[in-house]
Amino acid sequence: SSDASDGTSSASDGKAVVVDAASIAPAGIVGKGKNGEEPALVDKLQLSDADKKKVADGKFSVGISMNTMDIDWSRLTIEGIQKTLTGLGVQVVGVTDAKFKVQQQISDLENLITKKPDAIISIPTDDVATAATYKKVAAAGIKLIFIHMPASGLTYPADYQAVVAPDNQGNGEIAAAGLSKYIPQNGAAGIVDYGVDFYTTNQRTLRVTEWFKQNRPDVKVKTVSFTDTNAVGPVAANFMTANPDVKGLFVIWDSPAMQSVASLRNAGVNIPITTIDLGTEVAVEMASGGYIKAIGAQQPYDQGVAEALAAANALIGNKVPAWVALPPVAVTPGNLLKSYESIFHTKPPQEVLDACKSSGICG
Amino acid sequence: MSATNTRFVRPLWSGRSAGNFIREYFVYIALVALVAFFSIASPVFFSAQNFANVGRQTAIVSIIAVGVTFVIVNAQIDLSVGSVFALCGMVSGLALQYISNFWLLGALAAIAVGVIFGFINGLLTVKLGVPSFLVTLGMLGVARGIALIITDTRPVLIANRPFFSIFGDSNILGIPIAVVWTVVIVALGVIILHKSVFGLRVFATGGNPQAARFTGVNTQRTIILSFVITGGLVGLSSLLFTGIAHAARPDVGVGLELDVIAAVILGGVSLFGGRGTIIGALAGSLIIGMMNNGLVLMGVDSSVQQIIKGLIIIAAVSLSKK
Amino acid sequence: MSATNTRFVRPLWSGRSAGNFIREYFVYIALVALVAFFSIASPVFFSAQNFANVGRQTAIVSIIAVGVTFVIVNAQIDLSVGSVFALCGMVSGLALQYISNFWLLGALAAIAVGVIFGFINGLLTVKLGVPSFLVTLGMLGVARGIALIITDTRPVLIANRPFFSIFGDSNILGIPIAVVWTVVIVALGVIILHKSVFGLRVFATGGNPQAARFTGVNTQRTIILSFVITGGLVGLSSLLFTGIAHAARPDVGVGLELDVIAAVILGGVSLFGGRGTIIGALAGSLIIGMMNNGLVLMGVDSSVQQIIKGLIIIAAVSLSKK
Amino acid sequence: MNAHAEAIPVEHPAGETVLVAQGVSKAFNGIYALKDVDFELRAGEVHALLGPNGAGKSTLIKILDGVQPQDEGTVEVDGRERSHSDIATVFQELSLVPCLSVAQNIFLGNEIRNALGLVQKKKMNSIAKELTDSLGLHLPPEELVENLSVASRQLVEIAKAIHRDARVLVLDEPTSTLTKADQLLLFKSIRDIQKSGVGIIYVTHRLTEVFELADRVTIIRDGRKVLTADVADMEMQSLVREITGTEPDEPGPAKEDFDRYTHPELTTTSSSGPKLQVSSLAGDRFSNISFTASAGQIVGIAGLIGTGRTELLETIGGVRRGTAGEITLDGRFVRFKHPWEALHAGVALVPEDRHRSGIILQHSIQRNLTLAHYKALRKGGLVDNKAARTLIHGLVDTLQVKTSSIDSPVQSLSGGNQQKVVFAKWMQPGMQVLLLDEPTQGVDVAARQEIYRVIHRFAEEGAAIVVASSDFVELQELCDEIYFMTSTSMSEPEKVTSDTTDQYIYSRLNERVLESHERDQY
Ligand SMILES: Nc1ncnc2c1ncn2[C@@H]1O[C@H](COP(=O)(O)OP(=O)(O)OP(=O)(O)O)[C@@H](O)[C@H]1O
Ligand SMILES: Nc1ncnc2c1ncn2[C@@H]1O[C@H](COP(=O)(O)OP(=O)(O)OP(=O)(O)O)[C@@H](O)[C@H]1O
Ligand SMILES: [Mg+2]
Ligand SMILES: [Mg+2]
Repeated sequence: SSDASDGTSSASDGKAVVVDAASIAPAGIVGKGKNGEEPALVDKLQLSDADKKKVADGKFSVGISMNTMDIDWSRLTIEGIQKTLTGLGVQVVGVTDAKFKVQQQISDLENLITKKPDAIISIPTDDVATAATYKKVAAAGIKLIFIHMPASGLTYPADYQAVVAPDNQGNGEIAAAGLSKYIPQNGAAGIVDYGVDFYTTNQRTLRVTEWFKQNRPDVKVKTVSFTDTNAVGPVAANFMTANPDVKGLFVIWDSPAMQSVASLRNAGVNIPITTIDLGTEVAVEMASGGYIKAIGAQQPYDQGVAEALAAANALIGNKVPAWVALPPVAVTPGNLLKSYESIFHTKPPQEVLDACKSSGICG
Repeated sequence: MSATNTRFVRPLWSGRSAGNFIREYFVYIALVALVAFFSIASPVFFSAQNFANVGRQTAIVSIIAVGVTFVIVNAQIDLSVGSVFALCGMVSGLALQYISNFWLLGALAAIAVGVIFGFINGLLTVKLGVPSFLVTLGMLGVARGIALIITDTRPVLIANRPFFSIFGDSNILGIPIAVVWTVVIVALGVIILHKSVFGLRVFATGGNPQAARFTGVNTQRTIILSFVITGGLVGLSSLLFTGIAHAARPDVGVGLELDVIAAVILGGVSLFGGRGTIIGALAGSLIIGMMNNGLVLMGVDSSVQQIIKGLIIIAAVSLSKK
Repeated sequence: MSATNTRFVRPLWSGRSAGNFIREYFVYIALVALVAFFSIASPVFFSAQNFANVGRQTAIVSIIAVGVTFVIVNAQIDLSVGSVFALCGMVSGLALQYISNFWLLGALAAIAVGVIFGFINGLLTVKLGVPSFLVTLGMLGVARGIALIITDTRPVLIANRPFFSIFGDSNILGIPIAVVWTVVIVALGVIILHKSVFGLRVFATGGNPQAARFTGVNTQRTIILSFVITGGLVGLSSLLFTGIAHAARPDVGVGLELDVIAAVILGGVSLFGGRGTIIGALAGSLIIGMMNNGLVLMGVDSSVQQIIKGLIIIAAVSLSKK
Repeated sequence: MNAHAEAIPVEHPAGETVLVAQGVSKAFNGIYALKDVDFELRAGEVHALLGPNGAGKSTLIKILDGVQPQDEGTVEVDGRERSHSDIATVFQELSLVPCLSVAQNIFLGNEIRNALGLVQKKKMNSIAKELTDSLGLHLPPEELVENLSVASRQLVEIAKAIHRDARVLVLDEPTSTLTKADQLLLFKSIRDIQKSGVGIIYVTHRLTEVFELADRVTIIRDGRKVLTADVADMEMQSLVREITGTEPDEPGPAKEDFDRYTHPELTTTSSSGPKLQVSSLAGDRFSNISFTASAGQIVGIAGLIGTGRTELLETIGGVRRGTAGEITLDGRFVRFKHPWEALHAGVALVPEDRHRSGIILQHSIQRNLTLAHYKALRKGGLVDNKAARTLIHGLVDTLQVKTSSIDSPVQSLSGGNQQKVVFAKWMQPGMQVLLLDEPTQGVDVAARQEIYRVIHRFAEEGAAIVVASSDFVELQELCDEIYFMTSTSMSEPEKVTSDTTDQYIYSRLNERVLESHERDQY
């Protein structure tokens, strides 16, 4: 789905390459569900007017258990869920933040169960170690909607009623294809990976390496990983010192990507970077013609809407598909403003607009 | 190693000792006040089920806090508990998976790893005469690194019913098994620290190591043993985690050391050694666990929770000074 | 005159003061050994560009370490630096965005926030007579919570060239500006802690607070001022962060306190107060930064890195004995 | 600062009142330490403040100095409220900063600084050197205080107070670990200061010093003033009577409890040879030391500051390693590597530095004593709390430790009472050898007699006792034999008789020091 030779011609100078979003976006959903499910699309979740009335009459309540609340992604997801549920007359009784700690999430879920909501929407901090606790949710007769992935060993639809997820592999493909345009023939690309086994990030890296193998076998892919999510900048900068042949980086998500940008800029290394997830910072960086060249973006707000709808369906006994996937959005400077608006459901902030204006590269 | 012996005199008139008594007292008052407040603020708080939750959620911190109380009363510190916690779980899971799926093996493996790391921590601290802050900081990295490497960061699944019953999700007379373990360990801790000759030596070693030696205390052995106790309890509590998670993960327990130390200090144990109680440490752990639970039940936003928790900690200890 | 020499004593067992001297010495040896080792192990290590990287990467920890050295020599501790770091950055960014995009305003805002939090830390510690461990643990939560709430967890973007030049990415005579700031702050720290009357009183307060008070030293003021210095330096270093990130984020600096304390202790500063040097703390910070840099250059796996770093810390301090 | 300067103009005529305290009261936890005490100090006088342990002397001093607030009463200097700079005090519990140098300690709070606020190190060092030299303390001013012996620290403390150059100089038991030699130098300095019109308050339990130095004396007992009088009007007998509140020969309280505790278990090994024999021992700071102590014998070791008596005892007790020589216990060679090994063999050391090595200040009396007496108190691995309380009440009564409860932290006790607790740790059965380093420092006359009685009792039971004391009067009173020690030699033992006065011991020591210097020269 991408033309490698197209990118190699002028690859060594980042500015000369203009990546067209369409040329790196996969056609449709690339990945499968964690248990091999085929993707279903969001339309499957629409509620009829009769359904909506049933939902409103049910006076339902929903709890939400997140792995983190510190990033744009979680904020948007919650916004999508909350707006939709409120519109349907469902009450949100609590949003918990596990701060990426399994133990904390186990406690959070137990505490949510105590509040006896009718459904819980949750992203597992870890799909394995929280599984037993999710079983307790199911055992308590609470409907369970997963974000991103189901916990291991739970069965659909007995234990959980739906998974709403982005196409992680598709996002990985966008990042790989975008990066590929900047890597010269027989050059090297770098991956700044998360050094801990985690389903979502694994899916992304998996697809990036596979994509290069399939489409750019000439490129040598080198990897460096980090375990401290707060100290990625130095890792990236040091990696570049050790590997000056690397001509572009894929960084596993947006916050480490921006940490890398800061350190690299400071070290005087100018190199194209692609990543996954559209946050405001990467948006500004991209808009100003900076390091970030292409982004495989999730649609967290729409995901939130879909999760709310899935919950509503489950609450009134409608069957929901096992794996609802949202297609990835390929974001490049050319479609940045449009993408931002569609993903965030608000106008891009002034900083992004200003950056676009002065760089003149936004579409 | 501590330098307390070079500090000839502690402030006299700050009423340290009297204040300390009142401080311990206030931790319990703070605990009761929190229970009262949350009971009013949230209708579901004051229930057997929710107290069982709090008990389960605080078990790991409470049990490790018992060990760390020994260490801190000794005027030492242990920063490695979180990493060793992860490693104990991993080794235990692997033992069950690859050697024999017999629950006792898993239990012994976890405790053995904890004890070994505790022993190394203690030995390096006393033999090299190096501050335990650095020794255990080093071991923090070592244990975490090993935990991550042995399975290349993958979790280890455990499928062993008796194991889950003994450490995880069963109840005894309606009391969660984790709470039963907590009570047993706290009781043992109280007896050993506050009633035994060894406990007396722990206080002496932390209170004034040189005077303790002059009085015939083998301070090195005391310190090593305290680290070993902590290690063993870290191993035990890793079982309580794998018992409910049904899996071991190499990245769990990050920052656990700070939770434990915070609980212990909040419970009135002095970082400078020589004073503190096991029950105080338990109260500290319960206060922190209660806050986590109650604020979630009240539906408080997670950022606001952090502010409130911070203020409660400051308030709880500041009340302790008249 | 002959009497003079016979009147010294070697302290019992530990060889405390002599050992301490050697310990400081060994931190520098460890530093040199690391440089030598990495220079051999990685062809790109020994270069001006890479040293500039190391300098930049350690600047934040080094600068805060200067302040924390004051605090720890005072026998206090500051756990809030990581959170206050985030809050300083946020307030500075917001000031630039909403009040006036004049670099000095942003700088003053960050430093003011740091100073205010330092002052609160110090004041609560001395006035409530509460362990600073708990006060600053509480403030850790408060500052982080506020940082997250003020923009509802959103980052604040900064667009201000002079600001970036002064705190971020410019060079002076080829030396990165962050390194220049580090050198200035370390030099000031050395003068204030080791040459000034105030510094002497910091040591006295940490070494024997009662004696210091009996002699008319205002130990409370000394402690408060040390926290204020730390706060100000946290503010400054938050500028060095926003200066290169071109944005302030509310979730940065998590765990920064432990990095800083580790550097300071590694540098031979005693957690029990009364001893330590600014230069030692700097060396400690450089050792940690050097390890982070060198191991990545060597292409060591991140899990293995943790093990090696742990072992190096233990080795570095254990060599210090004998 | 002026102690060593010669021609100081007399600023205040002697006899004029400098300090007046009126109606001073102070209570701790509801118990009076001082009750309605009046005190008055004149310029140029040395005013001895006396009283039994726990009488309230140190408390009064802290109130006069202002470091501790009084509950009631007023303190005035020169007719106005006293300020911090009026009074310079040497507190009983040494208050130096261990991690700072001698000079830094002397100048703490009073540093010489330049215009930039930076410390003038060189200047401070040279002034500090002059000062310490004048007190006979020949130390490099850059030496860290933590490396000093108790006696040296005491001198540094005195130098620090003298340097303050205040209207009033207060010395709370400055000589408790000083030998005659240092005491004489100190007295010379005090007289110099006295001449400049400074009023001096002097606390001591060595009553002979009162007659050598003081002009007037005030005695307090149980927190109340008993009397103020001219020293010329007093004599030793009446002084002792006023301090103790009893006739000197009156028997103390019954000691049955304690005697029953030690008596049955004391195993007198019936060896013919000496119990403890030390031959050609060398260690930190001393070498070539030989002496013996037989069962039932109390042996004194006299030496000047810095001769290494403390190190000698610590080496025998397993605290330090010897470098050469032999030690035998009941004829068997021993080399203890740790104090617990020594204690196991029945060799106990009462250390000189009570705050560093003797007790755990923040712990209660009970906890401190239980730690030492655990053998008699343990049941299984646990401590029998009831037995512990009974035993400890017995010990506290025997030594007349003044405290409201055995649960009080030791730091709330007066200095002398703390010392009694240190001694009480080793009042236990099974002791073969007691190594006593300044065992009665700061202890009042009555309790001192009690400690002597206990020591004799141990001797009677067959223990060998070695006493190192800088109080030569004590050596005479307590010991059967005395050895004279320099850092490189030990004399033959001399029997103690009525001729072995402190003056005699002092001159014998000076002779030996000279001898050894001469030996060194040739
Ligand atoms: N010159 C000195 N200055 C300071 N301290 C010393 C000196 N010499 C020895 N010390 C230390 O003082 C303590 C007492 O030993 P010292 O050699 O003074 O024997 P001593 O005869 O017992 O003297 P003291 O009367 O001071 O106890 C020991 O801890 C010893 O290490
Ligand atoms: N901080 C304190 N807390 C409680 N009690 C105290 C405190 N300080 C002193 N006391 C008590 O006050 C009384 C007087 O003590 P003080 O130290 O003044 O006696 P002293 O006359 O100096 O005795 P000594 O001769 O033993 O030094 C004692 O009973 C002591 O226990
Ligand atoms: Mg006294
Ligand atoms: Mg001595």
